[in-house]
Amino acid sequence: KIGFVTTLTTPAAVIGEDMTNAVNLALEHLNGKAGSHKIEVVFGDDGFAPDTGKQVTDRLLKQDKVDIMAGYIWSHVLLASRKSVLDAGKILISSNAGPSQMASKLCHENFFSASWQNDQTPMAMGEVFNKVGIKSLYIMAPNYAAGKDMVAGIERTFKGQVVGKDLTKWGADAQLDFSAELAKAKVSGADGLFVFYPGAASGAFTKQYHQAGLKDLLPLYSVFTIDGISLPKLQAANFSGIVGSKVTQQWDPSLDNQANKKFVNDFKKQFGKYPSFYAAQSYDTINMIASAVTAVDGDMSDVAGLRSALKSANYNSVRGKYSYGNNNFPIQNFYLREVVEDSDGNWTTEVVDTVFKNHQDPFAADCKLK
Amino acid sequence: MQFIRSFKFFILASLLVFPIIFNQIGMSFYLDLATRLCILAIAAVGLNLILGYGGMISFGHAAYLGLGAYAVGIPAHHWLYGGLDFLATTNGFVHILIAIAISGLFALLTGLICLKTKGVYFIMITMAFSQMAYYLFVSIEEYGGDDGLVINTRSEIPLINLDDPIQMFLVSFSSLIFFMWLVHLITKSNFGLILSGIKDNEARMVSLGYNVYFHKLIAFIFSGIICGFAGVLLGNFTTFISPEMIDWSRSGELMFMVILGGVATVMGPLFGAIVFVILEEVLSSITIYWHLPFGLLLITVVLFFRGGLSSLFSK
Amino acid sequence: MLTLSNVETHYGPSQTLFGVSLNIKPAGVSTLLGRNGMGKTTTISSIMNIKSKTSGYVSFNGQDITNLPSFKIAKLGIGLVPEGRQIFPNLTTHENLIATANITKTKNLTWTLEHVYELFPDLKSRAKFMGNLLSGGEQQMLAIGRALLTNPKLLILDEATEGLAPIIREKIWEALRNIRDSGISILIIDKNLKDLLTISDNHNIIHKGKIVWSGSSAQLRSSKEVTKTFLGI
Amino acid sequence: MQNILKIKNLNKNFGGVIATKNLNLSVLDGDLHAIIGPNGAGKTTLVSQIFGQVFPDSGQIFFQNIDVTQISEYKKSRLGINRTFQITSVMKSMTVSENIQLATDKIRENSLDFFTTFTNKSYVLEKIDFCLGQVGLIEANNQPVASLSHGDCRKLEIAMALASDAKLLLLDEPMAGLGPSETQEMIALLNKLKGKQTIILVEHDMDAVFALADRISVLVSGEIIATGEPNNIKRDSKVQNAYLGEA
Amino acid sequence: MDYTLLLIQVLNGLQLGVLLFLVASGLTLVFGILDFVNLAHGSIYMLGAFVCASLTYALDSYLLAVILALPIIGIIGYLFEVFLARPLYSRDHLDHVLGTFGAILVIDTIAHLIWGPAGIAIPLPNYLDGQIKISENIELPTFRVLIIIVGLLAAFGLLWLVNFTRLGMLIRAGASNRTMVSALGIDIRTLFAIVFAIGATLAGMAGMLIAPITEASLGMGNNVIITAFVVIIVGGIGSVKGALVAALLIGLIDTLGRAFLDDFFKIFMSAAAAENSAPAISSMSIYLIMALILSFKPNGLFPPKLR
Ligand SMILES: Nc1ncnc2c1ncn2[C@@H]1O[C@H](COP(=O)(O)OP(=O)(O)OP(=O)(O)O)[C@@H](O)[C@H]1O
Ligand SMILES: Nc1ncnc2c1ncn2[C@@H]1O[C@H](COP(=O)(O)OP(=O)(O)OP(=O)(O)O)[C@@H](O)[C@H]1O
Ligand SMILES: [Mg+2]
Ligand SMILES: [Mg+2]
Repeated sequence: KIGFVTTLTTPAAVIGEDMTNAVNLALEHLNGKAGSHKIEVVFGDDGFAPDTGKQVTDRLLKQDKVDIMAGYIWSHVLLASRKSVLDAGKILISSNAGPSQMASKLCHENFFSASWQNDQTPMAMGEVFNKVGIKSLYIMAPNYAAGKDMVAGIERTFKGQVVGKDLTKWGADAQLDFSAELAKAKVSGADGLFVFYPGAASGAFTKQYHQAGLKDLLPLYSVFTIDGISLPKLQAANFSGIVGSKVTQQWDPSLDNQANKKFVNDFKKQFGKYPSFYAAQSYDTINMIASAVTAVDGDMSDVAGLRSALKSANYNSVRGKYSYGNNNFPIQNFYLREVVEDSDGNWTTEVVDTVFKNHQDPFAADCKLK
Repeated sequence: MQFIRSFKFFILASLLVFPIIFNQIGMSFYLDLATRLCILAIAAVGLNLILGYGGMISFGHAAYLGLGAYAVGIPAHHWLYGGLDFLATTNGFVHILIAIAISGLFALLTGLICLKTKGVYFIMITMAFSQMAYYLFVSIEEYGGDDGLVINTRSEIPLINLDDPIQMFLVSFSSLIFFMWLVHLITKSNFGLILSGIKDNEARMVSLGYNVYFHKLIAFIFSGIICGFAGVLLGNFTTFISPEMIDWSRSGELMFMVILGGVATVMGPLFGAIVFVILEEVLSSITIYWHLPFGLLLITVVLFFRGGLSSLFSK
Repeated sequence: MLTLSNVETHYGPSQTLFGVSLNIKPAGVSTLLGRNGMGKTTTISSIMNIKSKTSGYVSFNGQDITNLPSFKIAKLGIGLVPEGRQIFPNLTTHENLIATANITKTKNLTWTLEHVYELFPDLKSRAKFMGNLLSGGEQQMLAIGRALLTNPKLLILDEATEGLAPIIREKIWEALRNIRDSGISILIIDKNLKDLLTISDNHNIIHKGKIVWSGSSAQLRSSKEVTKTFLGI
Repeated sequence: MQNILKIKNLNKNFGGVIATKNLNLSVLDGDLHAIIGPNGAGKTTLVSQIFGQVFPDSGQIFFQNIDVTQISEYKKSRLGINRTFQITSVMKSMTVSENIQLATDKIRENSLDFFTTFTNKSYVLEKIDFCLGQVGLIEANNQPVASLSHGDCRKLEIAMALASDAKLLLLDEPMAGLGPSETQEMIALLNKLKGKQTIILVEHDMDAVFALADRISVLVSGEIIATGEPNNIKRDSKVQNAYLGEA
Repeated sequence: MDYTLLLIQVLNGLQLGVLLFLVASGLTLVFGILDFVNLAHGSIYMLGAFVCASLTYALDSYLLAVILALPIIGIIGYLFEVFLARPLYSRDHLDHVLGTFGAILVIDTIAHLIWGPAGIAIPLPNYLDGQIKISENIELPTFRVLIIIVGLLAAFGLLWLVNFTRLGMLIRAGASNRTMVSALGIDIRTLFAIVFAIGATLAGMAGMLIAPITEASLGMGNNVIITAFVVIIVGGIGSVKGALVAALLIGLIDTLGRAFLDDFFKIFMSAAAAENSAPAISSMSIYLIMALILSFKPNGLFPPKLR
């Protein structure tokens, strides 16, 4: 029995919906079974707030008595819920959030990431800038922990100069009108614009970028902003300004492996759109758990067995083969993707380059686990 | 009359007994629920003192809950990770003292300004100050910023072990009873009478020779301290504190508990908290669209039960 | 003109009017007398349907107005000067007068803004002041002026001269006589019995929610017993 | 006898409306001093200035020889001044007796008593009985004020002023809204109080004024045009023109 | 400093202010004049955006969609008044707050059910989608300029309506004493319903105008409602003029703060400290402003002349 915490209400529920779809698809592909054992997933809604997230985690643990906790889009929700799960001696798997604390100081043998550590994706982007020859950069991100992580990640690898940086208001009354920042960016004379606007803000941002007519002046590079969730919407409104913009990620619908093809095709068939990376990671999460459950032959009290099975990452991940570092974060490839139009005329992304091969996050050394 | 009194007693008794029984038969989740309910009810009782009896509608009381919780979290954080040695402690009494001092001080300072205004202006300015506290904690990275702060050790109080859920619950429950009694006493006193006079006709109270501003300030501070204390319990209970808990929507929830239950009544805040917490729990586990029936319920209560739920029992 | 029969009114569970029946003749002044708290204002509120009645029947000019909303009753031609003035504090004196005025059809109206300002010159000099800044007496004048400008067929004055200086009071009586003579009927509540006896010839005494006596000025003057028991003088 | 209140050269202007103009007034201790004058003459404004709700533009007010011009109202009532309002101002949602309680000095002095229901219980209870008895509201004791008729509210207003034991009572049109018989009762009541407390009475009911007042001042357009014994005032032709009319 | 940038930012601030005004003016009408606290005002703003979005796709024209959506929102506002607001007028503010909070939950969930959690982006016709060259190096998106113009027109129309017409007088009179207005022969119920519908329409219009910029999304109403309340409080409740001034003020402060605060802080603190504190302070700025103004003017900048 798996508890899966995601966001099902508030505008961020779009992500939750995508993840839920992917989880259900994974279960369908597995026929609802891990080996011979039935898997059941109980979803919980974190309401985009850490304390609600913790509350729902407690409920899944204590009332629904789940064996494994998974999901978690948001760093702060994960950080808040971490203690409850680990104190209960249960396995915790993040399907998205990857805060630096959990990769270093707070790493734990029972915690696994099915996604990435926050810094990795922007680090890949920084590397892209160096390769493409971008000298000056303008950065925009929301003013919260993950936003700051992203900025820090870029600065870790980017060798040029950051000419301007805006941290915008986030939270319940997040800022969605970026006219002031875009005006500043426009006159800053930077070679490129790097942004991080996940969830509901992404649509608003990309649209205004499009409307401000910056496509040719200031090419857009983003992480976790333009994805399978926002693209159909952007296309419906025909914001062609973002076609050609660049994104980095550990996964892409165009990755050429058996598992991914099946996943992407079936997802498209069922839900009529490309899966997002959230969906891909959730899909992986379930498969990963299934592989571990099979390994211990359904004995969920065998936590050590589960642990070592998970650690081996011995399942068909849609991102291809990867391994786990000492802090239980993946060591994996990162790709540069570009927004393109596919053969049916739908907007999607396509891998144009591999930025990092088997990249490990920079915090692994701070983790006491071996 | 007799029936009503015994009904209230019945509510209190079942609030004490059922969670423990549930816990013993392995449904420990309900114990947590009850603890949480008691803690929120304490905050609602504190808010009711000024909102219900004093007519000061504060839309910023979640700030005190947050301050109280941070008064547990910050000393514990330093105790674990070093820095600011004079603060670093896990002693529960010190935590409570800090919480009382900080929330009292916050109430005093903001009250001095807020109480110059009235009515909706007051509502909004209290909200403004709590939002400032919110953004302040968001910007302090040492304490986790908006990721929040995980409280790794609970307050230590002699003879009591807050790590034990049952004891945690009993402490919360008895604090709730204590504060309900205290506020009841206050509202029946001279001061309480004066407070209701001020709520009704402030100008006339001034003409009668009362220093209205001062009395309001005292009540405001009292109420803040009660919520601050509830914050200490909340911090110990959730072992996690984030600026999110200070957000205006949380202040709103406290307000709704009080109004839903019935303002200016002893049991009102408790009724409100019970209905609010339990409904939220029950409805949200049934459907993610639980806001719909919940909203309809609120509207129904407002339209058809004047004076909140406790009006059902008052006649 | 205005007829009440067996009107009963409750405030919550407690009954205030116990079957009030009243008949107000056209083109004359009628009074409603009684001690404090006997139900005078409640009777007025019941006529205007500001306070809903439990039972009974009210008609105006032969039309049933028992359950009509207040604004329709007012439109039929009843002008009200309420107890406690109740002017609009956030409107200027001028706006108070014209906001609800019925002065659009220019022809043949008894009351115009000029008339009112003529009657109460003090109001004219305060025209641009907010209503709540006026003195108590000025507010009373404003309330009367406001009701007159609806050009009613029946004018109801509740505590018409409360707080007015003797000299103004004289003016009001004078004005009411003129109004009466112009064919408008008047129902008045006031404590100045002496003056009422001269201006009106149809008196009704209400006691504990019932009309206990009705009659002319002469009858009232001669029934010492009645005034003693029901009015205390 | 001594002056309890002395006003020197008081001026007040409301954006062009002169409400008080170079006003001088002395009130003797124990007197019932009536102030009469046309509507809008500035009587209420004068009362408000004495009580500290409105501050004068210039001039001084002395109460028992202390300059109280700038002292705010809640302190004034502690000094022993109290007033009633022409436009009724009471605690509507509370009961009649609670209103009186709030008006008693004992409650005010122990306002920070958090745990006991009225300190000096017997004193306060007596006070309630006495004050309500004086105005004839005893039966309404436990009724919420909102359910009182207009006239009864006016009586409560007076009862609250009585409860404060003020040395100087400012009564702004106490008879307004009272019926004829109640007016008689009020006159009787004030007659009883006369001598015990100094009273400034603002009133348009001339029967009452002439029956009660020791001295009368006539205020017209913010100025005092005459002060004197009732009989002299009655005969004063200026006063008759400005205020009394031919009556 | 770069003056063209400053000018652009001022225009941006103006545009934000105008939008805030449209939301706040409806709120101030309903609140200041009908004395009804409507937390759900923001939900109507959201409905405006969603209805307009759906219609834009159905009719394939943004302008037609707006023209059709405005009366729809007006009717929704009217129904809201009849079923929820009207029974609550005579109650105190707390009941309004609770009831309309319930309404928020209901409306938001219904919107979630109808439109799904994803926002809807609204495409603009080409003639609105471009840029206007104001001078050599100043360009502004056409649509934002349009917002400023429409907003200001609405503002002056409303000011005129409330302050200089008999209807306005009656509305204000009704606010202070409903019973009396109807006892003097005015159908106050219908009048109030109209005012409410006007307020709703204005909010809906703001939603329709913002949607092409951000997008129609769940929760957009709850973000705006608090700011709108701040605006009417700073301006003085019930004062349309106050709402206009305060909305522009807050729009400007918010925009300029975001744009220039970090540069400004760098004058007297280290770059790192400035980069850290500027976002925190600029998020707080509107609350700081409100607290500051209220501590000197407890009834806002333009307190309506009331008792
Ligand atoms: N706050 C104010 N602002 C402006 N004008 C005012 C204010 N208060 C009173 N006035 C004006 O000052 C004048 C004096 O008012 P005041 O209330 O003192 O009169 P009054 O003598 O008590 O009259 P009344 O017998 O009618 O009660 C009036 O014309 C009134 O309009
Ligand atoms: N809102 C109310 N709620 C409950 N009771 C009320 C209310 N208003 C009036 N009453 C009661 O109804 C009775 C009649 O009141 P009403 O106001 O009609 O008296 P009135 O004859 O006009 O007296 P007055 O001369 O004092 O104005 C009074 O006993 C009063 O207590
Ligand atoms: Mg009456
Ligand atoms: Mg006066």
